[in-house]
Amino acid sequence: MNSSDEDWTSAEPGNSRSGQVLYVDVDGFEGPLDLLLDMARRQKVDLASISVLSLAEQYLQFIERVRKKRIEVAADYLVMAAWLAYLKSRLMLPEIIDDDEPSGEMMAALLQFRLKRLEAMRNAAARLVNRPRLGREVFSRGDPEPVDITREYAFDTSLFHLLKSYADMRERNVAVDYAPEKRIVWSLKEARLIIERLVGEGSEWIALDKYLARYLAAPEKRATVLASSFSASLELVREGSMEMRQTLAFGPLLMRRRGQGKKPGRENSD
Amino acid sequence: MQEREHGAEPGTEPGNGCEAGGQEEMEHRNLRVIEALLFASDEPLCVGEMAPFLEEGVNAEQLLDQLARQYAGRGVNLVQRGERWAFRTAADLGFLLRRTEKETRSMSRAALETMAIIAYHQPVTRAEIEEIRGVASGRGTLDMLMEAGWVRMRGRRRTPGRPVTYGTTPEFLDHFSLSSLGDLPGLEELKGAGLLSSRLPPEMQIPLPFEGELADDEDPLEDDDPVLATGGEG
Amino acid sequence: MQEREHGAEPGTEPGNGCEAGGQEEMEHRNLRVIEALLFASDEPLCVGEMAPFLEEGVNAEQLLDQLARQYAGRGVNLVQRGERWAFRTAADLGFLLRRTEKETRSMSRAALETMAIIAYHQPVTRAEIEEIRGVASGRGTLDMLMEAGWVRMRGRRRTPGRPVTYGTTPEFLDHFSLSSLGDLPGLEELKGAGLLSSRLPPEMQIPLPFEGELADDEDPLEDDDPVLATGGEG
Repeated sequence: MNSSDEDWTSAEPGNSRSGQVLYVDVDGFEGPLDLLLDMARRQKVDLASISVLSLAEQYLQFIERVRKKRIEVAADYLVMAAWLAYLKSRLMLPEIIDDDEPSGEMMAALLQFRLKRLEAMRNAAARLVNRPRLGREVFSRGDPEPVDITREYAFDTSLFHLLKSYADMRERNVAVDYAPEKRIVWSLKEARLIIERLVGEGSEWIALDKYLARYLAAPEKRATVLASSFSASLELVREGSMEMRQTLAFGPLLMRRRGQGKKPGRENSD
Repeated sequence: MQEREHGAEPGTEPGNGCEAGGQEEMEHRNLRVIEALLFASDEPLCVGEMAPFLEEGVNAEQLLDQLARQYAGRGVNLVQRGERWAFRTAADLGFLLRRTEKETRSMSRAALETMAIIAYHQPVTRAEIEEIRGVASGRGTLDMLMEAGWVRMRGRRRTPGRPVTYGTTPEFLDHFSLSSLGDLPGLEELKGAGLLSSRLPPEMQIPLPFEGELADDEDPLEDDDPVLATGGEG
Repeated sequence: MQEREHGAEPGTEPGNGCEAGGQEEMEHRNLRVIEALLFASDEPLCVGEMAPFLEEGVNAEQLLDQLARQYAGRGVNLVQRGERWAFRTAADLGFLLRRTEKETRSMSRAALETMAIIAYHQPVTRAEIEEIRGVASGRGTLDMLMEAGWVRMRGRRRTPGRPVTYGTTPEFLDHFSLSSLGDLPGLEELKGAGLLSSRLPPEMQIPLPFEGELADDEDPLEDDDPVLATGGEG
């Protein structure tokens, strides 16, 4: 706080030495409230009993002088000047009843409060920095004893996981040692050959399942045999060498060699 | 030398009867553990950090008070810093130990004032700080105080614009040798004079520096609050 | 709070007469200074370094001895290291400065499989583990399981090369809440639990874990077995 006093002496609003402003540096102040507080302090009276009116006048004179000296004043100083000019007028005029605006006394009290509060905070700051401070007057352990942390790893796993991985592994490796069951797949090519052979030159409508009866006997083959032979039959129909029909939904799929001129859809018209 | 390190314990008196002796012994052990933990650390520790090393169900606060009394007149004191405790050299020996070469960079008047306002008025918004100081404060001041570790963003005021609220940190207490915010110098007088009102006018209710987690009109800062990403108010 | 930091000094008794009191006070002050200096110093101090802070003509050695006695039974002791003195955590409380932090990790598939093989097939050699897994496993997996405390080296197989045999530890049983290795489910139980499919070759078997001290073809690990020194197979 002491060092900042130097800043304030550069601006001497109520210069007592020569009664004239030598040099004005508004930048030395931390805003208009700071400037006002400084002026109030120079009156050497308690802030509570200060004459707000004379303070306002002093501030307005100061700003006036500063502006005459070609110095640009920051906007917030001018705002404060306007407010103080208004305050001054309110204080000097008789109070108007039923006015929405605050009374001059209230405004003056408000200014006093703000000045007191700012001063109080400033004093508090000074008291704070003068407290015994860590690293200056008060010390912590200079050679703290560090905590030696060893990390211990624990595994988050359950018996189920253990057994499952064991079973999976055993099974996996069994599959390597013993030849796995071959999955039977009828390729389309195979199916086509078989169907062509079975249907032969027959021109009778015969259900697909009947043709495939002996292949469908093994249950594990059923799906692949049906799927592949059906696809192959469709291909044969598309090529025009075979005819298919189904009379009701999920009914037997009938097929025959496409005869000489005999086409299923055209039987009636022929 | 070895005897000194494992020496007799002058505090315990044998022959007190088995039960009393056991309890006394347990208390003695707990005190030693607290002492050792706090002595080994240069940072204040909270009860929660010490509890795992103490016997279960022990009243750590009471032990800490006891230990603080034992160290009260010594060159090293056990002090409370908010929720935490630490051993610190006695403040009255400061003149002797004072390290001038390690003088902390002197803070600007603006920073000092801002810090005091935050300490006494917390939770306080930047607008309120500016209102008290009567001047717009640059971002730099608050940033500097946060960087020094003395000031933190606490939350957001539940008012239009949801301004960020500021408060002090545990390090602030430690640095200025305050056992709690209630120890702030002149707090009672300021409170009595109605000067701790951050909002106007004097007849308004006077809030105190608020130590709790959150004030009534304060929301916590969410982890994804943009202010946390930028390190300052957007 | 303030009282704690600048509190009364219980050690000094008033009314001892003026001179004695003065001397006692001086001694007390010197003790406090030594205490604070040693506490705040970042390295042990010798008498010469402390003397400038003490009253002239004082017997620092004697004061240090006195301080060491005062701290003898406490959680922190004043110890001499050569010509220098320092505060150190009492030796019996050293455990406070060593902390183990447990970190839980999920086990890799390799670790799980190796663990399971050791459980079911013990005593089992590393080569056998690899054979069962069908994959060469690194040393790391076994080491990790031993570090976790679930696997131990049991002995050496009485076959060419005398390979080390591995088995499970009591901690293994403990962790998986098994009262004995016999509690590990067998083939039928694994099938029943749906862990093994039913289309396994009939030759496949799951061994009954061996619980004995030593298998017929197993030699105990002698204390001087090199594997014990290196903590793993060379």
